[in-house]
Amino acid sequence: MEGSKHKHPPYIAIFVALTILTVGELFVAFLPWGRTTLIVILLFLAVWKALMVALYFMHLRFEKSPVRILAAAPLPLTVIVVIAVMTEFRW
Amino acid sequence: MGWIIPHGVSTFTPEIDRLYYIILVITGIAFVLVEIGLIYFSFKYRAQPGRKAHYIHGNVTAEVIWTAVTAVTVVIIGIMSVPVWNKVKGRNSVPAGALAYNVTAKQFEWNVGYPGPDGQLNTADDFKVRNQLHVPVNRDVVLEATAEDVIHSFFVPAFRLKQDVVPGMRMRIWFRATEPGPYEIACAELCGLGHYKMRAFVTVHTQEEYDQWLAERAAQAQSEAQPSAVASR
Amino acid sequence: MANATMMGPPAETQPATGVYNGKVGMWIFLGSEVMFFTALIGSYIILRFAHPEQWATPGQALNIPVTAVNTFLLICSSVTMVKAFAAIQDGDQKGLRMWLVATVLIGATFVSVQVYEYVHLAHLGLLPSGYREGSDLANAAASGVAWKAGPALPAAVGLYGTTFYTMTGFHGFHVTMGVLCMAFVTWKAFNGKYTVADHRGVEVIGLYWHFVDLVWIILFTIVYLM
Amino acid sequence: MATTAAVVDHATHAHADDRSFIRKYIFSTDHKIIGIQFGLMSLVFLALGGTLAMMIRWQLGFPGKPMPLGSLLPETMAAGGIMLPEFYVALVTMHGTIMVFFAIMPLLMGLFGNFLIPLKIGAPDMAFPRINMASFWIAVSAGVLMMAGFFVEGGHAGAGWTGYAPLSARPDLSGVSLGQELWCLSLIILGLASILGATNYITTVINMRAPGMTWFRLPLSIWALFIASILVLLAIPILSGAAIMLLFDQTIGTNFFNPATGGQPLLWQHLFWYFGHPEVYILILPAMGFVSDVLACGSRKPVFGYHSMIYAIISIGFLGWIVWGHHMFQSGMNPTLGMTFTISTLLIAVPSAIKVFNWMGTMWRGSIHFTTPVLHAVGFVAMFTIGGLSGVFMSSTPVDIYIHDTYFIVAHLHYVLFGGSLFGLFAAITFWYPKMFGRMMNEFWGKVHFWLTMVFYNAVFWPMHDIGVHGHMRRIYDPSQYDFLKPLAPVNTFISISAFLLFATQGIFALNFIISWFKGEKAGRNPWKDTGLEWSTPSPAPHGNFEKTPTVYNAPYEFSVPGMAEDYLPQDQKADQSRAPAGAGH
Ligand code: HEA
Ligand code: HEA
Ligand code: CUA
Ligand SMILES: [Cu+2]
Repeated sequence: MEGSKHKHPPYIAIFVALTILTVGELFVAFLPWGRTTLIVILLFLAVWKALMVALYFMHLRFEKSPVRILAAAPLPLTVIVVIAVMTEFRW
Repeated sequence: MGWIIPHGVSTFTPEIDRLYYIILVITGIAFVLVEIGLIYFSFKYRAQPGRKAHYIHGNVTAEVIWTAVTAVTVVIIGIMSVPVWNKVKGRNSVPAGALAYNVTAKQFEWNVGYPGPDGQLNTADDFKVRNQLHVPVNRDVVLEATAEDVIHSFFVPAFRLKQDVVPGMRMRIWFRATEPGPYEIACAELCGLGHYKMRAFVTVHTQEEYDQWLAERAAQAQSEAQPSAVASR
Repeated sequence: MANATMMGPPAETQPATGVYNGKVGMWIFLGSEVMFFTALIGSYIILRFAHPEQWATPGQALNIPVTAVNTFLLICSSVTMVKAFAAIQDGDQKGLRMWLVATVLIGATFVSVQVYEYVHLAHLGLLPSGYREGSDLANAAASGVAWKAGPALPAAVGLYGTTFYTMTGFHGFHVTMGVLCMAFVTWKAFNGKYTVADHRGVEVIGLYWHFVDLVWIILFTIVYLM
Repeated sequence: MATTAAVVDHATHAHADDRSFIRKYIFSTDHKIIGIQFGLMSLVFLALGGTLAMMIRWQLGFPGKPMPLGSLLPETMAAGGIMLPEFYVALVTMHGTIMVFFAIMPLLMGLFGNFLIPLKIGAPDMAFPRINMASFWIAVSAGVLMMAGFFVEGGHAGAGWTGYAPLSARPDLSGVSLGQELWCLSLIILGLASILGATNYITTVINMRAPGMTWFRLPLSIWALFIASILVLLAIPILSGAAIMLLFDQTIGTNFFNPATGGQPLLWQHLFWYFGHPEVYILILPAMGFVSDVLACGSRKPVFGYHSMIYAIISIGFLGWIVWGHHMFQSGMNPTLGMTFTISTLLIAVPSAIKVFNWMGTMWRGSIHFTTPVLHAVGFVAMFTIGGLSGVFMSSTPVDIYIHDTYFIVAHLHYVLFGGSLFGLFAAITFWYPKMFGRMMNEFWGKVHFWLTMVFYNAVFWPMHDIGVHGHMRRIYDPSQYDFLKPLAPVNTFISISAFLLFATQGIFALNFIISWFKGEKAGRNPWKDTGLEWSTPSPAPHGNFEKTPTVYNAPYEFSVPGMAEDYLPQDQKADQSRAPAGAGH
């Protein structure tokens, strides 16, 4: 196909970011704060990392919309069941 | 016979049966509409020499009508279900002051724990009877039910009452019987090879009969407890 | 990127989406993987929500430093993977091979560290069924005194052990599968099967690999750090 | 350029296919052969599931009497020909499991998903032919494992097809150990096969449609298979995950469902039904699609409301995800959640109503040719409606208190699964048989089979509503234990005798199927004068399907277009080519 020079996403920068975020997680996990606060922060960091992997390493940012739809489709279903079943224990 | 529900003897009966019959009528109408329609169309539009099918792709008005009618009907059914459900199984449905019993299900029997002469559950004078639930008529009754091994389901067809009892969970099952007599309790959840014979009885007494029965059984339990207590010493 | 997606293989009909079958198929398959992990991780969340008292505080039973290193390794392997892909996009065969070999090695190391972790934990006394009788952890829990920079261990850890081994075990199983497939792709790379024009195998296995990494990001946070 | 290569290949090889016998018929990568392989496997399982049902019916109709040929069974199943309770439970479990997972699902998805998708969208094969082959052989090994359970110590799984924990997780309480483990393992492996299949189907539909085959030119059968594949893809892994946890509970002592250590029995039910309800729509949607195709062709009319049929399929597929709790109303689930599930469940009646009425609309003002497939299709609409309407009773929580776990449910599930899925399959098998084997099935015997099935089927399952509202519980070995069930004994006997006749009737179908394969009248390319792309190929279609990649010009059901010589316009034919010369026609 065409010439061999591509513009690649900044993989190394993302790698560095992921590493920093992981260290950040380790740091946060042992802070003497309330459980809920910790859970929220940790989840936020985890989702951030996951998004970076999906968007850059898996190239979702650069994909056509059919692929993005495929990737996003199951997500609501994952939430529905967990939330519903969790109500079992607090009613 | 047919689609008629047999006679029931709890306060739930009229409401559940009424809902059942309402749905029976609604679905009955839909049933007749569809089945008669199919038979009629099958005759009317069967292929015949010279008949040509009409080139029709649909009809928006018709589709909107049957979608809307169905939607409204099912929402009505849903709305009618809410109060009945809340009464039988809702979060706070158990009436205050209901007579309480312990029910423990295990393969393949129902053990009923009675409050004993002091009228209090979980005290020393409680006694247990296997496969026999005795309750007074026209009184609210609540069963504090649990299972020892696997899931069973407490089912009294005559009361229109069914509730799974799950090991590790405490179920509060309540009812109010309206006619004295013996009725069968069945297990409605597959619980092993003896599931089919996990049968028990609920006997609905008049209040006097019930008091008498309770006194007799409590005394009997007391005397039975004595020798065994000696033996264990 | 764009032209990588446009390239149809010679034997395929023109894809209607403009994305070749292998990639579409892998994304679809990953959808089912999401649901599979939903069943597992969902059960973890639900059980923990119901019985928080069975969970030890982070770092008490599980060795966080070792796992942190392992997490770092997995992130590295994602980068080497993506580097391999970038290399072949530029037609760099040597780069492709080197980065693929690195990925395989790091992936295998991750699995080995996990096996070590399991052996160690079982020795310490955590089993899928709960405490191992007579083990250090069981004794410490029974004594009720504080343990390792935390409060006393939970009296029972049936659910903790159950969910810990199942979650991480199935993730490890996925990594193992990934390593095997990656080894196959590497072997093909050494046979010069990938070119600038057609390197679908590298991209497809990469998607799977990053997905497994992504799952670990979630697992590491909720299993080890919460 | 890509396509031409493929075309040249077909042109030269379509006639002289030089693949060896094994590559052609055993380890074939041809979607049609794989489809037929799936079909034959599932028909065998269907017959087996039916045989188990006959044993169930013997015990219920004639409790305690020695079964005919029962003495052939080992003493661990039937002592002196009289069935043992533990064997009965295993029979019910395996009847449900086999019918759902190894008969109906592989018939719908394995046989027709494979056979129809590439043919109807104009593709030479599936997107991943080798994965397709693997999928079949994985399914076979799952079937072998499932069958092995009958021969192990302790007997086969006995916790119902729903495998409720803790009964299924505790060999000490159920008496079954290896059988239940094999059940889990087999379902996990079958799940892998299904997921691979679904991945393949979805990719194929998304990516391999012939030029001109836009989304809104896809036949409804393909739409239905497509949506059902998505359900398979997303629902089956939930079952796999749950089955793995169950397997671990049984074997390595984990505590997921073990209440003694805080495990949650209801978690199993939630996961199972989160898979299970989408599963029942997997079992009906494809059948609905086939029926739409067959009815349009039989009525010589376009499908009434084609677009709303598609939206109905999609919304059934979506709503199917948020109703699972209706199987758990009496389980001790949060009652408020129960209420929500009532509403969502009832809402499914709306898209279902659209489908039923649109099928009737398709027949309306048509010119209906009652061939065997069309009879089965009309039978499908009639019977599915009954099953759907009985579903409305249970979706009302208060009514479900009474009829949950009674024969009312058994009636419902057979009306939708036999009256629905299986009738739909009979329609589809008789309709596409000529394309599969190049020969027609016998019409006369086909009609005899239809009418006898219709009569006996209703005689079997209609009275089950009645014994259900009299409180007859499911999965009981001996109803004569209960006084309130004693008056129902004659009904049970009647049902059983009808069931034996129903089973015997299926012999007609089996014979017709087998004999027509060798002796049937030769079918041309398009025996039903249908519009689908598959009918433009020879019967049976050659390896590679099409002589040249078809181009699609029309919507799928252009029947009786005014001003045309023929009353059907194939999808790959330009309208002006088949327009009648002026003056001809009427
Ligand atoms: C192909 C399979 C299939 C299909 C399509 C359905 C369709 C439906 N099912 Fe069924 N179901 C099963 C297979 C299926 N089911 C099985 C196997 C079980 C038992 C599992 C077990 O426990 O072993 C079960 C159990 C089951 C239960 C649990 C009962 C219990 O255990 O207590 C419930 C409860 O709500 C239910 C409801 C419904 C509803 C509302 C629909 C709806 O989708 C139906 C919608 C259709 C219509 C309503 C008819 C057409 C509409 C009209 C003609 C318009 C007019 C209608 C109105 C105005 C109402 N089903
Ligand atoms: C699609 C699914 C399906 C089908 C077709 C059937 C068919 C039948 N079922 Fe079944 N049934 C279930 C699914 C199905 N069932 C399920 C899911 C359950 C719940 C299980 C549980 O509780 O766990 C159940 C439970 C169930 C019970 C309840 C048992 C109990 O609770 O104790 C009963 C009782 O009568 C019964 C009877 C029958 C009968 C008489 C048939 C008859 O219709 C059978 C007629 C015979 C055939 C359909 C075979 C025909 C064979 C061919 C056509 C082969 C052709 C071959 C070649 C061409 C090679 N079934
Ligand atoms: Cu207890 Cu069934
Ligand atoms: Cu359902």
